[in-house]
Amino acid sequence: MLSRDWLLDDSPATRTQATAGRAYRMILALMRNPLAVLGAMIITILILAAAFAPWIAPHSPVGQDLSSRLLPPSWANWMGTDELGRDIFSRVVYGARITLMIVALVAVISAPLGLIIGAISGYFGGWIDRILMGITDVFLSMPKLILALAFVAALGPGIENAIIAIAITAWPAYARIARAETLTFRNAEFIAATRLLGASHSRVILHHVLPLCTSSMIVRVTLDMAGIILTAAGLGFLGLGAQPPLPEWGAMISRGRVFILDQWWVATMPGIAIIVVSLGFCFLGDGLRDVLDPKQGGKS
Amino acid sequence: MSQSTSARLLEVENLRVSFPTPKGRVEVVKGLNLTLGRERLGIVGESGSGKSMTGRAILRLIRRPGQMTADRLALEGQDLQTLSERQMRNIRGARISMIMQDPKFSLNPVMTIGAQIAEALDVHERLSRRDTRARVLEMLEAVRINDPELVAQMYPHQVSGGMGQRVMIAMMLIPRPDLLIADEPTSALDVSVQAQVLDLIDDLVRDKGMGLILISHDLNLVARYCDRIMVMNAGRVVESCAAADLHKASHPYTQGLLAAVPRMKETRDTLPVLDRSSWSGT
Amino acid sequence: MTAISLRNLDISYGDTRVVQGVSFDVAEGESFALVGESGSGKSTVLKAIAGLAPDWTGEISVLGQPRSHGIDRAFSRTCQMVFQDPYGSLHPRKPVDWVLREPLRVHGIGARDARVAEVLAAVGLDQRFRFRYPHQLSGGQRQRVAIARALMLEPKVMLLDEPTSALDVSVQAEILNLLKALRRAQGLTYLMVTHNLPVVSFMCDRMAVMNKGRIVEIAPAEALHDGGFNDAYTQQLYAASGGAEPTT
Amino acid sequence: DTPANALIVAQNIDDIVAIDPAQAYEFTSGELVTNLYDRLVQYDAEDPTVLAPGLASDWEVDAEAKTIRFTLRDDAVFHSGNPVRSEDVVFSLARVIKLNLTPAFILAQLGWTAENVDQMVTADGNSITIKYEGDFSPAFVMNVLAARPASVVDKEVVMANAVDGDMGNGWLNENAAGSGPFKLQGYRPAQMVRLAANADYFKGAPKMESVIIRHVAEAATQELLLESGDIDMARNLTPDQIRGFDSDAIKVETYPQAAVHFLSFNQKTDSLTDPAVWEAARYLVNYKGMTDTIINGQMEVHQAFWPKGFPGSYDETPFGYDPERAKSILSDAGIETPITVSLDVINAAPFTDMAQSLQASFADAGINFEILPGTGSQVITKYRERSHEAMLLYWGPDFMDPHSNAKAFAYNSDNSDDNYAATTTWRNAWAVPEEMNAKTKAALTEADPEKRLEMYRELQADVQQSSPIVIMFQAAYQVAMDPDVSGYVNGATSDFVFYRLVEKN
Amino acid sequence: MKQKIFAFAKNNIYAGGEFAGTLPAARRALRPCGRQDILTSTARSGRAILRWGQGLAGFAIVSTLTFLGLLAITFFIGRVVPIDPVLSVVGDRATQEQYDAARVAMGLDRPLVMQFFSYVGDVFHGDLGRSVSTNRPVVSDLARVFPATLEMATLGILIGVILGVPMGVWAAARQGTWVDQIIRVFALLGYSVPAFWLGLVGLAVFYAGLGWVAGPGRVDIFYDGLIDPVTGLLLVDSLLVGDTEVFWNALSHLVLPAAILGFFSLAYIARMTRSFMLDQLSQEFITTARVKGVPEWKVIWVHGFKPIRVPLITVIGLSYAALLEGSVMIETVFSWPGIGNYLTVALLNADMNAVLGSTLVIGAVFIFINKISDVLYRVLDPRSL
Ligand SMILES: Nc1ncnc2c1ncn2[C@@H]1O[C@H](COP(=O)(O)OP(=O)(O)OP(=O)(O)O)[C@@H](O)[C@H]1O
Ligand SMILES: Nc1ncnc2c1ncn2[C@@H]1O[C@H](COP(=O)(O)OP(=O)(O)OP(=O)(O)O)[C@@H](O)[C@H]1O
Ligand SMILES: [Mg+2]
Ligand SMILES: [Mg+2]
Repeated sequence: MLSRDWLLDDSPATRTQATAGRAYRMILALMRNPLAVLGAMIITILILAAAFAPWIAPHSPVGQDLSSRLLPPSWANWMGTDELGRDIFSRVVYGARITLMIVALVAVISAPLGLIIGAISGYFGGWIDRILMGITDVFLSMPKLILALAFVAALGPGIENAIIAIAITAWPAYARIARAETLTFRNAEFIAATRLLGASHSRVILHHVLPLCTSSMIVRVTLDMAGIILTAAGLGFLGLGAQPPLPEWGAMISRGRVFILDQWWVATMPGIAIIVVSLGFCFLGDGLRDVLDPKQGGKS
Repeated sequence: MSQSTSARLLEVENLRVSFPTPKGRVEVVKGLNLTLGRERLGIVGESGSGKSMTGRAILRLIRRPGQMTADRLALEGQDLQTLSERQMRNIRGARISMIMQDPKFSLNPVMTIGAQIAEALDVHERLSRRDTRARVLEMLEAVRINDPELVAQMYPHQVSGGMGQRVMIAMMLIPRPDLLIADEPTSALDVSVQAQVLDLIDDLVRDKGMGLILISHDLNLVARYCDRIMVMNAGRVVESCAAADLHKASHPYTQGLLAAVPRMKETRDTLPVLDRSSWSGT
Repeated sequence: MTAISLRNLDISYGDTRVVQGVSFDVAEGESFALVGESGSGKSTVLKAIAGLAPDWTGEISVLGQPRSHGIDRAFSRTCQMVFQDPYGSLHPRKPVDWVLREPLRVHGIGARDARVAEVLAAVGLDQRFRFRYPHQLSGGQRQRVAIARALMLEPKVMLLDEPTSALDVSVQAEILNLLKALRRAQGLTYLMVTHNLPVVSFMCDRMAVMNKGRIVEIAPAEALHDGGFNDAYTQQLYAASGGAEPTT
Repeated sequence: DTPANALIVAQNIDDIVAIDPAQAYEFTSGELVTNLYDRLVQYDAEDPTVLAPGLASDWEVDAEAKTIRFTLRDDAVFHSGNPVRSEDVVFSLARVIKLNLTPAFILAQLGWTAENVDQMVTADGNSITIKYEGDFSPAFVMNVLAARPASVVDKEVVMANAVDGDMGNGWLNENAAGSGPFKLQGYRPAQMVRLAANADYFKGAPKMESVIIRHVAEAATQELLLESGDIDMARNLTPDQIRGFDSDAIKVETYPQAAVHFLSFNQKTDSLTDPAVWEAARYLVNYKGMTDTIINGQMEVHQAFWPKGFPGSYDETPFGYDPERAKSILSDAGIETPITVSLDVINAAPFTDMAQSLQASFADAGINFEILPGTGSQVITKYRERSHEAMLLYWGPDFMDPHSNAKAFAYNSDNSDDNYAATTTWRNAWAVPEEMNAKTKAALTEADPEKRLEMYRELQADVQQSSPIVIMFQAAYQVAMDPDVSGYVNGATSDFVFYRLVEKN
Repeated sequence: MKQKIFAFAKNNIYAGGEFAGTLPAARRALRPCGRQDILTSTARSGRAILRWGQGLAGFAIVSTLTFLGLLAITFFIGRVVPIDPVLSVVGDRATQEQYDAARVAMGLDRPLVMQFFSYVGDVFHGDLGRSVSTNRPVVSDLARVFPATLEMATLGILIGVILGVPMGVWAAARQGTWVDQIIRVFALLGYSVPAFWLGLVGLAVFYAGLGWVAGPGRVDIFYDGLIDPVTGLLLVDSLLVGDTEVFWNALSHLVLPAAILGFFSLAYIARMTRSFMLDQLSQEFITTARVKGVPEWKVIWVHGFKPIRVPLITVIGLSYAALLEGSVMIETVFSWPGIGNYLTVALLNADMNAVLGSTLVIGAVFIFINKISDVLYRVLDPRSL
C-alpha cells in the first residue's frame, strides 16, 4: 500500500492518501536540499540523545569527582571534565533534554500565542487590530533579554520559568508575522466564500486563516530556535537560567567562560553543541522555507 | 494568404522544455518545430499548453530548474544555442523581444514606466537623454496612451491593466526588433483599444518586415490578425494552417475549440465541449 | 415572485461611491446578466447582495426577505456566490473534499460523504478529484469545485461573478453548459456578471448594462441578436464585441 | 605596557553605590574611602593588623568616665588645602549620625543619637573629646572609631556643596573631600576610578602618581588584560585562573580575609530545626575537597565566627567530611530522610560551585538541596524576609572587633518577626539560648582585654558545637599582579586595602 | 498547472514568512497593489499633505501610548520582582529604622498606582529620577552609557550592512551554488554562536594573541577622560577636538566588539537580503528585464535590488534597534560601559528608576528607528504614497 506510486498518486482515493501524499511530497522536496537533510539529521540526533541519554552518556551528568576536575578531552572523558569533575560529554548529552524542552515549550507557547493574536488582529482589523498591535509593539520595543530577565526575576529561578520568560518575549514577533500574512489574504475570495457559507469568524480564523500562517510560522520558529537557545544561554550567563546542577548548555558555557583561556573545552564543548543544534534548526528552517513557502507551491 | 514568403527569420526544430517533478522530468513543450519568415504567426491553445514556454525558450529564458533543448534554434541562420550569455543579451530586445503575458507582474514596481521603456532602448542604442525621452513618448503615443508625459512618470501600480499591457507593448517595440513574440498582448484591453493596438503591431510587421508570433487563446483574434496559425495542445503542435483556413481546420481539437466559442446570436442549447480525455495532460 | 429585488442601491467604498441608484428585479428561475465595462461596479453590486460590501443604502431583498448589511447563516442557505477568480476562491491548503464538506459542517448537516459525492457528480467532476488540492486542479476544475461548494447548501439563488472570464474557451464552454444544466435541473435563479456579450446570449434571459456605476439599460437577451439597444454605450459595447456578424 | 608612575588595576567595581563615608557600605567603596580619607585612629598600610594613630597623634582613655580624648596632629591637610581641624572631626562624626545612612549604626552603637551627638563629640583647640554610653570595653570603642564611617571629611568644602540639607551627601557621592593619601580625580560608576597621589600626605606622598581602577566584570577579561600587560593588577581572578599562571610572568599574592562563609538553616523550616540535623550538617561538608579544588587559595577551612589571625579567634576545626557519621547522627535522632530543602545562593562563582558540592555531599545522607541561584539583592531580600530555607552566604565584620561578629552569630534577644535585626541569628530565626545572649553582652562589657577574648572564644566554641549555622570557611583574597609591582597592602577587609606603598621597579 | 496560484502572495515580499514584521512600513508594503485609476492619482497630492498631518498626529498619539504602555509594564514588572529596591540603597546591615526611612524617601510607601503616576509626571518634566545603584540622576547616567552603546552598535550595523547586503545579494544571484551554500552557512553561524563565547575567543585571539586590536574598554586607560564628552561618542568627540591619537586608540578598541556585533547583524541581514532577493529574482519583471537584454549586474542590482530596499531598511532598522538595546554579553566581556550593562545591573538591583529610564530610551530609539525607516520607505517605494 505504502508504495511510492500510492503516495505520489495525483488522484488520491482517500483522505489519508491525500495527506500522506502531501507529506511525502514535502519530504521529497526537503530531501533534495542537502543542508536541510543535514539539519533534519542534527535534530534527529538531538532528539535521540535526549531520549536515550542514560544509555548514551558514559557517566552521570551530576556525578562530581573533585579529584578529576578540569581534565582535557581524553578517551575516558570525550569532552573533558568540568570544574566539579563532571564528564562534559555526559552533561552535553543530558543537556539535549533541556534544550529540547526549551525549544519545544517555547514553540508550543509563543508560536500559537503569536499566531492567534496576529491572526485575530489582521483578520478583524480596525480597533481590535490597533489595540492588539499596540500591545505587541510595547512588548517588541522592550529589550528582549531584559524582559526575560525581569520575568525570571519575578517568577523565580528555574528552567521552567526561564522558558516561560523566553516564550513571553518571543510571541510579539510571531504576532507581527501572522498579522502581516493574514492581511495578505483577509480579503481573499476563499475567505469571503467561507463567510458566505455562514461560517463564524472563529471558524474562519481557525480553519482558514491559521493554516495559511502556520507554514511561515514553522519556518520562522525553526529559524528562531537558535536565538531561543541563545537567549536561554544568555539567562544562564546572567545566572538566572537553569538551576545547578542541571546540565543546561548555556549555563555550562557561562560557567566555563572563566576557563576559556586555560581549559578551553569547558566552555567550548557545550558551545559547539549549541552551534551545531542551532545550525541544525537553521538548515531545517531554511529547507522548510523552500518547501512550505506558498510561492513555491506551483512547483511541487 | 502567403506561406513563409521572405527569408527564414526563425527556425526551430524539435524544441523541448521540461520541468522536474517528484515523478521525474515532465516535458511541457514536446518537440516543437517552427519556421518563421517575416510574417505573422498565431499560436493558440488552451491554458497550460506550452505557448508561453515556447516563446521564452526562443529567447533562451527558461528559468532553472526548467531545461530546454532543441536540435536547431536559429535566427536568420545564426545558431542561438551556441551563443554566449553575453551575445544572447545583444539578441534579446534588439532582435527578438517578447511582450510578457501579465503586465501586472511583468513591470518593475519601483521604476517609472518611462525609465523602464527607456532602459529597453538604452541597452542597445546610444542616444542622448533627450532623444531617448522623445522616443519613449513617441512610442507611448503610438500605443494610444493619452497623456504620455504623465504616464511616463507613473509607476506600474498606478496604471490600469490595460495601460500596463500597452506599456509593455511599447517597451518591447521600442528597440524595433526583427522578431516580436507577443504573449496575450491584449487580454486586458477593452475591445476597441485592443483593435487599435493590434493594428499598430500590424503596421510594424508590414512596414519594417518584422516577424510576429502572436500567442493567444482567443481564436477570433488570432484569425483576424495573423497569416498563419499553429494550434498547440499539451506541448505539441496539433495543427498548423493559414489563418483564413482556420474554420476549415481539420484537427478535431481545433474544431472543438472553434465550436466552443459562444456566439452573439446564440441559438444552441449547449455548447459543444472537447473530449479532453484524449488531449489533456491533467 | 421576485428572487432578487434592488431599489435605489448606492454602494460606496470609503468615500468613493462606486454604484449609484441601481434598481432591477430578477424573477425566480430567471437568469439575469449584468454586463459592462471593467470597473463599472458589477462585482460590487453582487457583493452588496451577498453582504460582502456592507456600506450600501437603498433596498435589497432576496426571495422577499430584506437583506441585512452583513452575512447571516439563514441567508447562506438561500443564496450563494461564485467568484471570478478560480485561483483565489479555494483555500490553497485544503483538499476538495474538505472544502465541500465545510458548508455541511457549518450547518450541521449529516450524510456528508454521500452529499459530497452527489454534488461532485452534479458538477461533472470525477471522484478521483475528490482528494486533490487546488494546485493539482486546472482552472476549470477549480471553478467547478467552487460551484459545487455553492451548491452544497442547495441555494435557490446564485450570484455568479464572471465565472468563466479567467478560463479559456474550451473550459468556458464546459462551465457554461454545466451552469445551464444545473439551473434547469434545480430551478435556480442566476444573477451573473460578465463582460462577454456572447456569453450573455448563451446563458441569460435578460441583461442590465452598467456604465460608471449606473445602470444604463435593461434589455432582453434577444436584443443581442439584432443589436436593438437604445443606449449609446450599450451600442458601442455591442459594436466592439463584433456585433452580430458571424465570427467564423 | 603600563606607565611607571601609574598603577592600573582591573576590578569589578559595579557594587559601588555610594562613596560618601557616611553612606559607603560596599566592599569596593570601602577601599576608596580608606585611600581617600583618614580617621583619628586607623589600621594602616604599614601593618594593617595594628591599630595605629591616624589624624590623632595620641589619645587618652578614661574608661571610668567613658571618655576618650584625642589630640589632633598638626601637619594634616585636606586635599583642598584646608588644614584638618578638630571641628572637621566633630562635624564628620556628627554628620554620620545626623544623616543616619546605613553605616551610621556602627557609630550609633556608642550611644550617639542625632540629639546628643553634639554633646558626645566635642572639640577644644586641637583636641577632641569623645564620650560613649553603654558598658563597652575601650578596645571596642577604639575599633568603632577606626571604622569606615568615622572618616574625616573637609567641613568647609562639604558644606559649600550641601543641597537641601543633605550635608553634602549628594556631592560626596561623586567627589571626595578627604585628607588621605590619594585624591579622587575621577569616578564614573561601573566604569573607572582615578586616584591621584596626595603629595602633601602627612605620612609621605604615595610612590605612584596615580592609581586607576578600571571596571572589568569578566574574570577572563581581567586575565587577558593582565597577561597582555595592559594592567598591573587583577583583583577578581578565580583560583583556577591563578593556578594556570606562570609564576615568572605574574605574581600572585594571597591575603587572608575576615569574611567567614557559612551554611545556615532557617528555623522557620520545620525539617531543619532538629539539632541533630545541625550536627549532621557539620559532617556533610566536604571541607578539604573544596579547599583543595574549587576554592583553592580563596578560602581555608575555618569553623568559628571570628576569623583566624585576629585577636580572639578560635581556630579549632573539629569537623571533617564524614557522611557515615552524619547518617548515624540522623538515624539516632530518628530523623526521617530524605529531607528536601531549597538552598539559596548567589549566582556567581564560587558560590554556585560550592552549593553544588554541598548538594552532592549532603545528598549522601539524604538531605537534598534544591539550589536556587539569585542575584545578590535577590538573595538578601529573601534572607531579610526570612523566607529562605537553607542559605549559603558569607559575613564580613563591620569593624575589627569580635563583637561585630558575636552580635551577628551569638546574639538574638528577640526572635519575633517584626523585630528585624541584621544578624545571622535573627535572619535564620534562631532564638539564641538566653545564656548565650547573656554571655555576648558580658563579653562586650568586659574591660580586661585578655579575659574578653577568652569569652569570645567560648562563645565561638558554643556556636560551633550547636547552632543552625555551619561555619565552613574563612575567605582569602588573591590578587594577581605584575612581578614589578610591590608594596600593595591588602588587609583582612576591604577597608584595609592600601595603594599608598605600591611601587614599580 | 498555473503559476499564480496565490495571486495574493506575489506582491507580498514578506510571504516567505521570515520577516519579523514590526514596522508600520511593513504593514503598508503588504497592501496589495491593486488597480488604481489614473484619475485618482492626480487628486492625490493634496490629500497626501492632509494625510501626512494626520499621520504625524497619529504617530504622536501612538508613540505616547506605546511609551505609557512600556512604562506601565516595566514599572509593574519592576514591582513584582522579588528584589527589594530599598536594600540596594541601605545594604543588608541597615537597621529597621534606616530601612523604613529609606523606603519613605524613595516613595515606596505610597500605593503603586500613585507611584506610577508621579513617576510619569516627572518623566514629562524630563526628570527620570535618581538611580539608586549609582547614586546619580538617571539622565546623566544614560548620557554616559547610551553613547557608548550607540557607537558600538553603529559601527556594528555598518559592518553588518556593508558585508551582509552584498553577501545576501550574491548568494541569491548564485542560488544553489557553493557560493550560496557558503554564504548561507556563514550567515547561519552568526545565528548560532553564543556572543560571549565569540567575544572571549575574539579577545584571546586578536587582542592577547595577535595584538591586532586594543583590549576591553572604550579607550586605553591613559586616554580615558582626556576628552570632554560633547556627543559622548568618543570617535566623534576626539575628532572634534582634533585628537587623532585618541581617535585611533578608540577605534582600535571598538573594532573587535563592533565586528562581533556586525557578525550577528550580518547574519540576519544577509539572510533576509538573500530571501528578499530570491523572491524578487523569481518575479516576472526580472524576466522582462532579461528580455530587454539588460546586463546581468543591472538585472540584479537595479531590477532585483531596488524593490527590496524597503523591506531591507526595515530589517536593518530592526537589527540596529536590537544592537542598540545593547548586547549585555558583549558589553560585559568587553567591559563596555554601555546601556545593556547598565540596565542589567539596574534590573538585578531593582533599581527601578534606572530600569525605567533605560527602557524609555530604548523604546524611544525603537520608535525613532521605526519612524526613520518609515520616512525612507516613503522616499524609496513609489507604492507607499
Ligand atoms: N516552473 C515550472 N515548474 C513546473 N511546471 C511549469 C513551470 N512553469 C510552467 N510549467 C508548466 O508548463 C506548462 C506550460 O506553461 P505555459 O506558461 O507555456 O502555458 P501557456 O500555454 O502559456 O498557458 P496560459 O494560456 O495559461 O498562459 C504548464 O502546464 C505549466 O504548468
Ligand atoms: N475594496 C475596494 N476599495 C475601494 N474601491 C474598490 C474596492 N473594490 C472595488 N473598488 C472600486 O470600485 C469600482 C467598481 O469595482 P467592481 O469590482 O465592482 O468592478 P467590476 O465592474 O466588477 O469590474 P471587473 O469587470 O474588472 O471585475 C472600481 O472602480 C474599483 O476600483
Ligand atoms: Mg502563457
Ligand atoms: Mg468584477
